[in-house]
Amino acid sequence: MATTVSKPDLLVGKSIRRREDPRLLTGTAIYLDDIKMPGMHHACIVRSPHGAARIKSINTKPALDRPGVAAVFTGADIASLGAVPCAASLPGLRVPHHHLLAQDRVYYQGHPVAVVVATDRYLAADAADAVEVEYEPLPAVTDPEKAIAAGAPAVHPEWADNIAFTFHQEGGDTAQAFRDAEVIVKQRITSQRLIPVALETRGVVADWRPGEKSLTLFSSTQIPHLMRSLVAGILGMPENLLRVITPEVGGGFGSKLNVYAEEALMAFIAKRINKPVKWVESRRENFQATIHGRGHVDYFELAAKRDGTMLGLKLKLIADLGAYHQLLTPAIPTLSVLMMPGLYRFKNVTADIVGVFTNCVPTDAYRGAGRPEATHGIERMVDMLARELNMDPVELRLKNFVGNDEFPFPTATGLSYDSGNYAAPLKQALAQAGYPELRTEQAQARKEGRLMGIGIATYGEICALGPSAALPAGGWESATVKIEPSGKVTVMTGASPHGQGEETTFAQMAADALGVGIDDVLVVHGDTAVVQYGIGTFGSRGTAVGGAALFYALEELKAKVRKFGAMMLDTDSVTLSGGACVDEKTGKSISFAEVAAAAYHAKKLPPNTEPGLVSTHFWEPPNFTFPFGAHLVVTEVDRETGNIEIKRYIAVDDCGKIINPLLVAGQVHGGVAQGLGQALWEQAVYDDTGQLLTGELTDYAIPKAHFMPWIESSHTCTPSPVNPMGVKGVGEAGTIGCSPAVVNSVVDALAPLGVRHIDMPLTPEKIWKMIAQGGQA
Amino acid sequence: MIPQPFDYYAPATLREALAMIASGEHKILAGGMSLVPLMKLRLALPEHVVDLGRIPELNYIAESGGVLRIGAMSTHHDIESSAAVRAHCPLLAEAAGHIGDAQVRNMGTIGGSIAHADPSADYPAALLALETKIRIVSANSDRTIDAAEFFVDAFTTALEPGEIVLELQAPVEDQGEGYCYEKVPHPASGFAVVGVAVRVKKAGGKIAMARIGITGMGPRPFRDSMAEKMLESGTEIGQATQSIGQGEEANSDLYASGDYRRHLARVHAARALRTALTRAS
Amino acid sequence: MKRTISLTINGKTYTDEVEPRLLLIHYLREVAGLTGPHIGCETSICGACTVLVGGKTVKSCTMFAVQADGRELTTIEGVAAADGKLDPVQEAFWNEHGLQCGFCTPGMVLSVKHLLAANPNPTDQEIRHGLDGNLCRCTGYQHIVNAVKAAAAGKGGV
Amino acid sequence: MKLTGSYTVPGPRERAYALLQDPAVLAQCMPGCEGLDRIGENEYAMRMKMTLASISGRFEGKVRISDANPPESFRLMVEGSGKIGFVKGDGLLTLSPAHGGTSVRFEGDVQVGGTIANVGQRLVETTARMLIKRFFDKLAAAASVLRATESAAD
Repeated sequence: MATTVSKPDLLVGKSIRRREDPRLLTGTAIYLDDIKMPGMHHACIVRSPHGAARIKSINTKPALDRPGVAAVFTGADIASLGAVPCAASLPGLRVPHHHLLAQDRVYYQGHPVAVVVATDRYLAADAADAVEVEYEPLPAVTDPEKAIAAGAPAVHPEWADNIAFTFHQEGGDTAQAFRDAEVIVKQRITSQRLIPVALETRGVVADWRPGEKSLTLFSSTQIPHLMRSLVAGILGMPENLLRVITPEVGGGFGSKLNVYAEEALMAFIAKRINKPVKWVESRRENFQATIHGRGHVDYFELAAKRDGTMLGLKLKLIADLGAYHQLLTPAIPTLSVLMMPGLYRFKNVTADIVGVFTNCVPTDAYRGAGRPEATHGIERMVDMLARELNMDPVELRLKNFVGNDEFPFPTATGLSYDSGNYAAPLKQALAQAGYPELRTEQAQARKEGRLMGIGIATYGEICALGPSAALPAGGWESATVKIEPSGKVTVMTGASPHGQGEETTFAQMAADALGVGIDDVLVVHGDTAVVQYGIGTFGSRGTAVGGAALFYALEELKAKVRKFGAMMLDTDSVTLSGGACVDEKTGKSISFAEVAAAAYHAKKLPPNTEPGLVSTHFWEPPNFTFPFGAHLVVTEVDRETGNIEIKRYIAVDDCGKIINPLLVAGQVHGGVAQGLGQALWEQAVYDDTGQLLTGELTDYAIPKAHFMPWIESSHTCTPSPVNPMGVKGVGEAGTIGCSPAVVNSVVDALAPLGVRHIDMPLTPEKIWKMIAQGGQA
Repeated sequence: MIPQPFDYYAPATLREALAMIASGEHKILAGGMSLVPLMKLRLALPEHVVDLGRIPELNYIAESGGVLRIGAMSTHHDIESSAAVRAHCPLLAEAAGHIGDAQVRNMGTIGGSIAHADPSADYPAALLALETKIRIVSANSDRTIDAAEFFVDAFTTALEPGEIVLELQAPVEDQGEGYCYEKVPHPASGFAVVGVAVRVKKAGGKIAMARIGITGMGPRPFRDSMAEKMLESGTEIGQATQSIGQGEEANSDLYASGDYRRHLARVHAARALRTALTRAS
Repeated sequence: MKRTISLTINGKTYTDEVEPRLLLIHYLREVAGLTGPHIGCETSICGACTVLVGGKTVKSCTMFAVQADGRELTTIEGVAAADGKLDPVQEAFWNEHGLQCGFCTPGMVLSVKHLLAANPNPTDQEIRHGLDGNLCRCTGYQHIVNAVKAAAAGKGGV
Repeated sequence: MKLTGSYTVPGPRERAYALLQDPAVLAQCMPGCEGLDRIGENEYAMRMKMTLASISGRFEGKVRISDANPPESFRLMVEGSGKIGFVKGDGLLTLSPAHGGTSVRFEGDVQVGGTIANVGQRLVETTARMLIKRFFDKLAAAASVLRATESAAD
């Protein structure tokens, strides 16, 4: 027994390099497409080239006649299976039956029509090419505003108006606020359709074991446990015979927060052909058949007093849902409504959503999911109001922020903001930028005829999704902590991280709590047969909810370890440190391995204590968390070409307490890149017939290394009272703060020409035309 | 994204290659940076592919008698990094450095690129400004034509079936010439929305010679000889570039309209000329 | 008509009979059994499939395996030392958090090695342009730029 | 995608009009056309092999002539589909006398779908215009040949 144990430095709060990385850096990590099984077949999906069409006939014979082909399946084969699930529910929501394969019609380009299964992926591709499908093209509609105009083609013939749902929410007395207004600012603001572009496309391997009548499904997903429940439901099989394993996931950004037709299809096929089957999405399929994000047309109205006091906000939100509901499709725009007041003390808000069917692939959660749209809207509106009032946009924001003494702050949309100091990040960003000097520089630039802009956006987001009442399948998260008989620690988390780094942050937490080295902790996730249960990683919840579950599991386990330790050291209480239980009075200690051995051998147990050192905690969060921040962007617009140069990018984010600053910085940078992508380059374009014109990465531009400015990232820290670590979540912050800051900056640059608003993406030609036309769009 | 089956041939000599392709039924693989993606998309369905990548006699860069000779299978990287090209035709090295990305430049070849004649390729602007000649051979012919004759239309060149590009011959730029390649890349594909290559010579503080080649703007690359003449007769750059692309068809796509492309050609021609002048001695 | 090819990958010789249409990436992954080179697009944009052929980076999804006959290839599996010690570039990516989901990382690391071989002390802009052929959707590239600078400064290794 | 343009064809308007209604001439002038078979009044089945540099694809479809108003105008509808996608063009052709022959002006709408639309967006318009130009070049050549034959016969 050692007699002295020095207290190690705590790991939480330190920039620790990731424990995930060695396998990723050496190419030995196993992603979905790396999985191989004896006898494995490959599936290739035949998809509709049309946006809308009647299927007149399908001839699978030419495919079946080709070498290596095991089977071809069409809509008729799966008609009796369940539908692709939509978990969101809204009053009066119209839910089209979303078959795994098209029946008599196709509703969007990329709609799966048939699946070919062959012994090798080359042969499967050849055979898929040989399937003959005769279509009768039908009129399509791809623009949500055109879809709800009179005479538009009906996406689903049963609902001629193309309206999937309407949703009204009101807080306070908006009508009175608008009567009291001295200034009303109105603007139509769009948030264009985006393609998530996780660098790894989706994929599934299904392995049927006839002896057990069980199925193992490998899926590149963010939600293994939900996948298991939902796929079992589609197939009508017992959930305990379905195991979902999530291998390494190459990015998700919400696009893998879903259950798609292919998971159930591959499960069905594996069972039918009695062989393992793999399907890996091509990039074009990823563009055509994996969810898109955003797709908003928002009509905002902001009422204010001349002194800048904001009174009321109205929003009419036309949401482009696409042809079907995926898992959360109709719920995403409701998140925009919840966050529409931003950080401001609005008492009166009214929102009306019209969810619209179009002949496009469904929209659903994409990084930020509803909040970037809301923030973009309110932050553009506040800038427009500032201009209308001839007020500095900083001053206007500071005047209307919720005050530090007002938390928890009940919003007019029914939320309760947990904690905040909204002026702090803004002031920090201004100080860092040298705001007064920047304005002087801008005045000088304008004298010289240069178009320099300073854009500010402050944002709030709704994170740590989120109390179970708010989420269809529950909003809790779970964690199990085990001290193995050897004394090593295993953490099993229901969150399913895919690049966020919880294998490291959770190990930091466990190491600190148990007083062990980080290398003694292993974090396991993504296997429904191993991990107790879970919801998944999305909505900036991995650490804020999953971490809290771990926190409590650790507390419970610590209590048990202490009991064993105290019994073995024959003392009243012990502390955990240096991988041991320490009696602080005597300095005597006993190692975890010894404690664990005693706990598992169970020859002698402390009073009222079970054998073993395992603890599981399911944590139900009492509220969302509400991170916030301020982004400041300096731009210069090339008068001749319309090209935008970002001169400075300052991001000050408050995500509460930080567990690993290095990883938080990574989240901010990546988030900003996706926000900048929306602001400047990205846009999914369908033509009127339903053709996706941005069908590959050759036409859809995501940021490359040299597109990105240097991001000056820093933080303020306002702990959240919602969870015991005080964390708020940071996965989406960058995306949410970025686009309004950039657009505000470019509009500011063009303000001398009379420009008031520009819709994204701010392509050089769009800007050039505005300049050429003296500021008119 | 799987190509259709095809037969593959990798001749070791030019003579062997020319014999193989004489029938005109073969598709030539010369790096494959455009061809391979098209085959994967099944937009190109060749049954016979002849890979020129194993013919050493097509891969050289050498200067002799005031002419820089570049074998067709020289990669963009070879050209970008060649001391001879940098010394004798720096404009071409600069244009090569703008093509695609590092991996594409390591595989793609100048012969393959120009034979494909993508209207947004980078080389043609430089080749026109450099007044390059292109040597074309087949099993029973050998001819040398001006670059301006080579580029006929979008994806259309003066190559006849059975012919390949053998060599590019660029006159060595005079010491003291200024040059510049200005490019507006498409943010996704990296192709030139517009690319402008210029060469200038100064004499007595004035522009004595100007060459302007433009790619990306229209269906085929062109030289703007009117702007060149105006510059050579003393018209100031801003004015001389005002009419660039007039009368030429302009491409239009989701990213940039024809009008905008034409405007960009003018703006970037002026910028390229100014840079070239600062580089000229 | 199948052809026999023989090539060296990470110092090991492979001889196989392949269809001419077999893409190099599929040869590496399906025939040679490697998991490092990834497929992220089909159009030669993303660079996840980047490997070194004859010491130069190529996109292995835009090359046929038959084109690699007789060549020497390096994939990410061949970058670390035989004893498992990471290469300074890998080490720098680890230290600087130059990766998140890791899918682009094998290609990215090889492009960085190629970049630094040609230009041992690149500027930020040279690094960013040098990585034009490698897309990353997670990191916003900033930590990658830091990693390249650290590797260039010899700070990769521990 | 809207496309407009005008080309000059040698010879008088009536003859240009007649040429444009002649399936043999259309088949000869439409790039890649391997044959037109009459399937109805002013309606033909079409087989086509499009080759453009490395890109090639087979199309099957229809050509239909309607709204005939000789010798001034008519509508031409061409549609084809194949593995690589589908194309539908519908245009009004207006003929007017011009210096050196007949000016044929077209105003049309072209829809493209499938792979060529999804990945070829960058080049679709340029290519469509080039193909139309090739059509008129061949038509002009056909008209010249015809005129030469007629002159020889005179």
